[in-house]
Amino acid sequence: MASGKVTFRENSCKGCGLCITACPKNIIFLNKNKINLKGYNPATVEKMEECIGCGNCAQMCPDLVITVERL
Amino acid sequence: MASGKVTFRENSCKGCGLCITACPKNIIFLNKNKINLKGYNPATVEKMEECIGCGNCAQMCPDLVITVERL
Amino acid sequence: MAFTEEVIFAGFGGQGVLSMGRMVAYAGMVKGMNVSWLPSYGPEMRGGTANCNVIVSDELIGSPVVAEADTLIVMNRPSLDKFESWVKPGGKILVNSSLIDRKVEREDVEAYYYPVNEVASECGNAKAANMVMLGAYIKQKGFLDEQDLLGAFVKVFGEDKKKLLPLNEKAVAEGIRLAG
Amino acid sequence: MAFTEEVIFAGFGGQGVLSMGRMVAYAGMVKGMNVSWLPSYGPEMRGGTANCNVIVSDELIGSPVVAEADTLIVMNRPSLDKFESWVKPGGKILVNSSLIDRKVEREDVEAYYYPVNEVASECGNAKAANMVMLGAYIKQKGFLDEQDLLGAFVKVFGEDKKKLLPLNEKAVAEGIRLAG
Amino acid sequence: MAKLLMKGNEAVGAAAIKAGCKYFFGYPITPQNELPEYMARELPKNGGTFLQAESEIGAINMVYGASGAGARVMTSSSSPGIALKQEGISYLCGAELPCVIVNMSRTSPGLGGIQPAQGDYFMATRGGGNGDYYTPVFAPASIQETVDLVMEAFNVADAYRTPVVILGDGMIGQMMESVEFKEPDKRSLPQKDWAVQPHRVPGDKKLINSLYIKPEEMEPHIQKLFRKYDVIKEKEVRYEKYNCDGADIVAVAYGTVSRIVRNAIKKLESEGIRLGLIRPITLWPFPFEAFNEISPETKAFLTVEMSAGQMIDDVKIANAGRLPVEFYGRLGGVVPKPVEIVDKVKEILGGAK
Amino acid sequence: MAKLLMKGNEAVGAAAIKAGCKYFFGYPITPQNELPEYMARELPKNGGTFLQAESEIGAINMVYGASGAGARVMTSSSSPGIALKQEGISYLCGAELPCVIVNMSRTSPGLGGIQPAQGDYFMATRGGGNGDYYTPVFAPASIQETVDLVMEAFNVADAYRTPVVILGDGMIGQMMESVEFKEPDKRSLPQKDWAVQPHRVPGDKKLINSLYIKPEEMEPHIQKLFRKYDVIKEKEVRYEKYNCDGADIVAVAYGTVSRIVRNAIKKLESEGIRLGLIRPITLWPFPFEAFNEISPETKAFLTVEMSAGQMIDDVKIANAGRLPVEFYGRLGGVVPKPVEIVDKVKEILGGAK
Amino acid sequence: MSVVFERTEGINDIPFHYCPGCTHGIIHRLVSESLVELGLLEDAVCVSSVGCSVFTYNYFDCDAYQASHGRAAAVATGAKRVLKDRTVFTYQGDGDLAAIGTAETVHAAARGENITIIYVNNAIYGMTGGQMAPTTLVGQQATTSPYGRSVELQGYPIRVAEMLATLDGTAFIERVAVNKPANVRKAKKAIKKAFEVQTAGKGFSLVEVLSTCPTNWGMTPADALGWVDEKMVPYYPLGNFKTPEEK
Amino acid sequence: MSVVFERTEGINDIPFHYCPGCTHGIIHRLVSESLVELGLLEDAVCVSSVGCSVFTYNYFDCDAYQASHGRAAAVATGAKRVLKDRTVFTYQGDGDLAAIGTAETVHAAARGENITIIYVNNAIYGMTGGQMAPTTLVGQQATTSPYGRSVELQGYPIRVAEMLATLDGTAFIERVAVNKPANVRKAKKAIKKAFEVQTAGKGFSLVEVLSTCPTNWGMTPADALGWVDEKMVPYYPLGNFKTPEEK
Ligand SMILES: Cc1ncc(C[n+]2csc(CCOP(=O)(O)OP(=O)(O)O)c2C)c(N)n1
Ligand SMILES: Cc1ncc(C[n+]2csc(CCOP(=O)(O)OP(=O)(O)O)c2C)c(N)n1
Ligand code: SF4
Ligand code: SF4
Ligand code: SF4
Ligand code: SF4
Ligand code: SF4
Ligand code: SF4
Ligand SMILES: [Mg+2]
Ligand SMILES: [Mg+2]
Repeated sequence: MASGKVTFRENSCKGCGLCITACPKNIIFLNKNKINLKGYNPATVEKMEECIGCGNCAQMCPDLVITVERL
Repeated sequence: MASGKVTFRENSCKGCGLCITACPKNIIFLNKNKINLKGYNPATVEKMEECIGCGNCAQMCPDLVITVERL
Repeated sequence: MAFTEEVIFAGFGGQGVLSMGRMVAYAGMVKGMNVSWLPSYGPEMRGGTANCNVIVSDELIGSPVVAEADTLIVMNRPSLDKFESWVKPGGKILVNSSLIDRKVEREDVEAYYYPVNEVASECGNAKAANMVMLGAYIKQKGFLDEQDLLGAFVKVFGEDKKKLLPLNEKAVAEGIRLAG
Repeated sequence: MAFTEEVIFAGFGGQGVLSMGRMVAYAGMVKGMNVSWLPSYGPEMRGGTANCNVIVSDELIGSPVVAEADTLIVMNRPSLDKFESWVKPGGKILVNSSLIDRKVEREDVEAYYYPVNEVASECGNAKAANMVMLGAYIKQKGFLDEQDLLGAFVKVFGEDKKKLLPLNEKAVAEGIRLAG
Repeated sequence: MAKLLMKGNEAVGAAAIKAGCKYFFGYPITPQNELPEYMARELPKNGGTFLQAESEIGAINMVYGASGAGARVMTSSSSPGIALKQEGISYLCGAELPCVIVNMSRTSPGLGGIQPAQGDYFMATRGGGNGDYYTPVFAPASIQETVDLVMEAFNVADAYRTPVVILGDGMIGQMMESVEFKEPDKRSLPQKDWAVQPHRVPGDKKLINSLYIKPEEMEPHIQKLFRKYDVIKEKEVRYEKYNCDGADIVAVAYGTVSRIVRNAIKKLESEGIRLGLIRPITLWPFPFEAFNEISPETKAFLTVEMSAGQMIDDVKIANAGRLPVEFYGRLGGVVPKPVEIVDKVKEILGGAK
Repeated sequence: MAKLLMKGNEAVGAAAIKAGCKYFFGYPITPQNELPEYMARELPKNGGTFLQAESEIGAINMVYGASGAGARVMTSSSSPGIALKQEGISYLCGAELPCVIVNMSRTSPGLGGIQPAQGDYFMATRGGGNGDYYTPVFAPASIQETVDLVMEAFNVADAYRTPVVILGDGMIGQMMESVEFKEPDKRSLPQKDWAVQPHRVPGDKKLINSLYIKPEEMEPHIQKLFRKYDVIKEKEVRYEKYNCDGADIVAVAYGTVSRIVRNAIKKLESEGIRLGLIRPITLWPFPFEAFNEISPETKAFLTVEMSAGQMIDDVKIANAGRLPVEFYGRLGGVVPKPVEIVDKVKEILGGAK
Repeated sequence: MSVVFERTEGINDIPFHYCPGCTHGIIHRLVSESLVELGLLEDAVCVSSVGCSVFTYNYFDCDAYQASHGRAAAVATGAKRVLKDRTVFTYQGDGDLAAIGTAETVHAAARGENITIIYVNNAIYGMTGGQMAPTTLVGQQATTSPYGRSVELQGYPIRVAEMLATLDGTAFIERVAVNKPANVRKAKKAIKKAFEVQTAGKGFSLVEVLSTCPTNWGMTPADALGWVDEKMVPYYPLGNFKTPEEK
Repeated sequence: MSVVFERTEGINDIPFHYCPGCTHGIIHRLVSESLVELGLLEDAVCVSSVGCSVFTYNYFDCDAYQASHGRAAAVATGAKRVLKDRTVFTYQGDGDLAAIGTAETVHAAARGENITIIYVNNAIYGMTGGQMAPTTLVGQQATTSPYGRSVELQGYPIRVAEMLATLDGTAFIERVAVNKPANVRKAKKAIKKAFEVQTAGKGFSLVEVLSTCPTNWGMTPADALGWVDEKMVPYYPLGNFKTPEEK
């Protein structure tokens, strides 16, 4: 299965979680240990190896935070 | 066949001729020899005996000029 | 000395009183005079009466509203009733006696009675009653002649009405004769 | 002699700065003083910063706008940056040191630093940071006591929030301790 | 009744309901939203109806319908929304329908901004709509006064069969102060026998109308309106004069700005300068009489507005050339600071000396 | 070019087209219908577009769109329809969009009647809409002047990026007089580089906007507008002074009424009374300077309007208390007769002696 | 000897100001006869609009409002909300209702206001002298469409009945004509039904009546009747578009 | 290594002012991506309306107008009549378009104005703080329908797409949603199609986008997405209501 890579422009994230609802692999979460310049817990992915690069997260992000690549 | 009688409030007539278009017996005409107070040639019926009292003329008169009776 | 003619034309909607005024105004303009034409307007005109104020003058025209008319031209009875009092003492009232059964009541004005509808019918154009009246008017006042008027006719009614010119020429002539 | 206290409360939208102001205003009113509360408003508040001006006075209140504050209470960094200069010489600035990393730059004012977020979390209610700060504030200024404030709490948040009273009582007490 | 801490917009609603307002037709706009929202919550509990219209134009015409049926009715908006109501207000005046119209105004022209301003003075006092008419305009300076004037507005509206405008600004709408609700004064009001009744009155056809196609009928109609306006000018003028005798300068300001002037007065006192204040409470009719006696010490009038200068026209008319009429204004939602007024006063005196 | 006998409404259209007006958005209303009807016939022949909008509000907002694209555009209506345009006009002023707005006004308030009146003076000169703005207002007294002013209006509009109002009345719209079309004067006008262009100018984003949410941005914006208004006040004032030196009384009247005053002047001459006339041609900016020198013989100003008294506010401001300011007005579409003015003048002099 | 037809007493005995042959008069008669027969005239409230029919308030023998151009539905809303027991109806032309009054009409319909609208569609602005209306047919000449309404420039006429029928708030909507006796009789049925719907509290009812404007169409009154069949009915089909299901 | 998704250059690189999770942002992205992919962005003209999206003129990298509340369609009409070669579109909320803007919208549609309207239906007045909109669902609470929208008092929500589809002037009308990736992709297709219809000169195109307002609905952004499926879609069915027949 194709694997992918997502990168977040962390400081534009508003922690809304829409990307989370869209991820088929459930690998996105809000990083509670971090507050970005806007004052939000930004979205992040840890198990990047599980990302299939489907782009759903980016489709749902209202703030154009996410870039998706496929390896 | 039922016979009818129409009477015109002559001075309210505007000589528009709508009643004429509606009469199945074609007995209504505008009296060119007469000018009513409004300055129009009023509608009249001569061959009243031919009137069947259908009321079509009254249905079409915009100025409530006509009364129809059936004998 | 300064010439100013203030006229009121009044009658039924269909009698062409507005165009009578326009022809006089136009002819006056062509003669190099200042002119104004002011119509009555509004829904109450619907089927009702119409009138216009015309001023022809070799001076600058003040108000376009004719408050005291030199001449009143009435084509129907209601118009005479309404405007008789608007004429200045010594002014003229031209009455369409075909449709107006009464006489002018005022004694301080000159009244003239012309059966313009009959006359128009006689010269074969019942619609030209207003032209007959205009003929009488220019004859009465003298500041416009037949040619001035007929020149205006085409301008007011447009080129396509040109064919009607002869008929109206006749009507105007009849009017002039009436007032002669 | 005439008492007047002019305060600015400022912070993030979510930090409850508007209700801090309302509680002080309400408590002041109950104590028989004249009060006014004026919030910032508008779409730019969306997710952004909020602030309000509160005046408590035993005289008639002129402008409800606080141009020179006796006290400034800032719950986040942008608010300190924006309002530091609005305090009158000799005035007080109460800083939420949990979220504000810098110190007050002016030397002509008294600055106090309270880590109200931590303290609130410690007493088991992270949301009550504003109550902790209010505790510190009343201790600092002395014209209101704990009871005035808690009385206002119910009025401002409504009966159904009464159950939260004990928690907030604790928070206020902690704040008073901080400033003690 | 106990004191309450209330937001201006909600206080307006509470006062209206207390005054017997049963219908409210509105449309959302900042900074007056808490008023329709309050009415939506409270009117139903008081046997009334709140209806959000499709637009400000819809709302003002619903007011026309409800007022014509004899109801006490209110609408509210802010500057651009009030501009849209101008034709409707002209109709209400023409048909002599009572109602109360609230404008919590914001800075304009155009969409402008949403912060407080006084740029709608002309629209309110000169009739921004078509033709010859005026509406009484009340300009409160505190929430308590807002409450009192709103109640009074319904009485004035009914007494004279006229729309009454409450002209506030974003600050009046948004701020909270303590208020007490006194019983609305019961001035004896005429029966609304001109209105369409719950059932037809036999042989008495009611007509709510502003159309008089014949000039000879329209002229007397307008004359009737202006006889009414003369009575209003005589009986309903309201203003406050403060600190004027012996004043070096007399400021003229209304609404929230007048409160800022009060701060300036205090500050100037300490510097031995006496600033007076004329505060029009009714912007129309304008309190010209307040300008009659001016102390010999007074060197100028200073009009202070959150506008580019609108009320100053009335001040000039009132002053009739006697003294210099100076102006200080802030724009765009900027609220003047007391010190700015202090400085302006000193500048004038400096100039005058 | 030869003289033509033209109706006022059509003359406006012809003048606009001659001035390069390419777009007209209107909505029917008496007594201005011949103008949109003329444009519907003639604009297409001149490479322009006539579009009848769904309403006056639709029309004024289409004007906003077309003007923002750099076109010369016109709209017209009569009193109630103009009231509906007030928000739109406020937007046009806020966004600094040039256009020409014609008001052939009729009697109001409300639906009122359709006969001539001057009751929209306030709406036109004070900005009936929301906020701080003005629009130049031209008030022609003859068809020839209408034609000349309409052409000039487009220049003024473009020169200052402002809407310009042509304030006529039913008489100006309906009457015919002889007119000559001179070449529109070519004042050098700035490029409309602020407008949205036929194609995007790379790297230069155009924005047509009146929204400045931050007070610190809105204030300078309004200040900019008022600096512009100051220039207009300095450069664009137009008026006519007639028979004023040595006048016993000076009448102030605009538009058609000024012509009636001329008749009165004639009549009074013959009776040895000298009546002067100040005729504002621009109602805003108002010609205050025309009131500077007044002959010692002059005993009063007499404002004559087909309204309940609106321009009189400006006359009072101009007069600044020097002389009595008298008023004579007719209402409801009634046009005053010269004798009425004559009598009023005598009454005043009688009173003054 | 029986009277088949006589003047309804629901209309005051003053002459209509309408042009000769204008079918506004027929529609007035039908409205008033319907109200009389339903016993509703006494408590009816007429909201007149701005158009040739502006003076209806003089003709119907009931209380009345004169509303600003296009806003009759909003005025009726305000009136009906207060006068819950009265039969409130508006009488509006196509310029008034379908142009400037679009928003007020659509929203009164969407709200299901319990009022009745008599909508007189004559495909023209009559009172102002024959300008193009939103209902003017493609190709039809009007003073503001002197070259005929063109699809490119002015688009298509609006079918109000069909448009409003899409709104859940509407209870009864029908389009009728008054250009011949049979249609006149149908028209009356529809108008009666509309009022009944209001009395039953079922909500918004509207009857669109195809009417003539001989004056501005530039035809004889008789020809105008024919034009309704030839030109209008094909684009504005007659019929019912909404009826409350009977229970 | 291929980029599957990256930020469109059609949107200026400044942060949106929208609340967290507000789907206005997604719609902005779709509009700009569509214009870029069609090569139309350069010559596009955006008419922003008055609502939360009032500042769109800052976000789209193209010329723009800010229009008065509800009148965007009229402004776009005036603009497009002059700027015949440019792609003119409005971006309007449901309060702006379906309430105060009803007349301007209906008539631009009836005229078949060659413009595109992006109609964002979030069943609420967002910017002013959550008042009832004409599109607010029956039973839905809003600050001006605190007891829930009631049929008796406020009637039924308006389905704009269905209503406008009855007008002959409309060329393309579709309703979409942006509450899940699949819908977002469909939404983009519709928006692209709408712009293509304008470029082809086929006339009026409108895309109604069901959007969320977590702030005023009082839900988390994620719950709001679900609410669109549960509550909105059943009343506002997704799908195409009008397409120009291909030749
Ligand atoms: C605000 C406003 N705009 C325009 C007018 C002018 N006006 C009077 S009647 C009318 C339209 C009449 O047409 P319609 O509604 O179709 O009625 P009809 O005369 O055809 O029966 C218009 C535009 C007005 N009175 N008020
Ligand atoms: C004439 C006028 N009336 C009212 C307003 C206030 N107003 C601003 S935005 C808005 C409605 C916004 O709702 P919507 O169009 O649904 O957009 P959203 O914020 O929901 O995206 C209103 C009523 C205004 N600016 N102008
Ligand atoms: S690209 Fe697909 S799999 Fe990868 S994070 Fe985004 S949604 Fe999850
Ligand atoms: S959707 Fe975008 S803004 Fe929201 S949490 Fe995910 S990355 Fe952040
Ligand atoms: S009743 Fe019938 S038959 Fe008799 S005149 Fe009338 S239409 Fe003709
Ligand atoms: S229809 Fe009526 S008005 Fe017309 S001609 Fe016949 S009787 Fe006369
Ligand atoms: S103008 Fe047309 S609609 Fe009006 S009355 Fe005459 S015929 Fe009837
Ligand atoms: S208020 Fe609603 S619509 Fe507006 S930005 Fe916030 S979430 Fe979006
Ligand atoms: Mg019509
Ligand atoms: Mg919305």
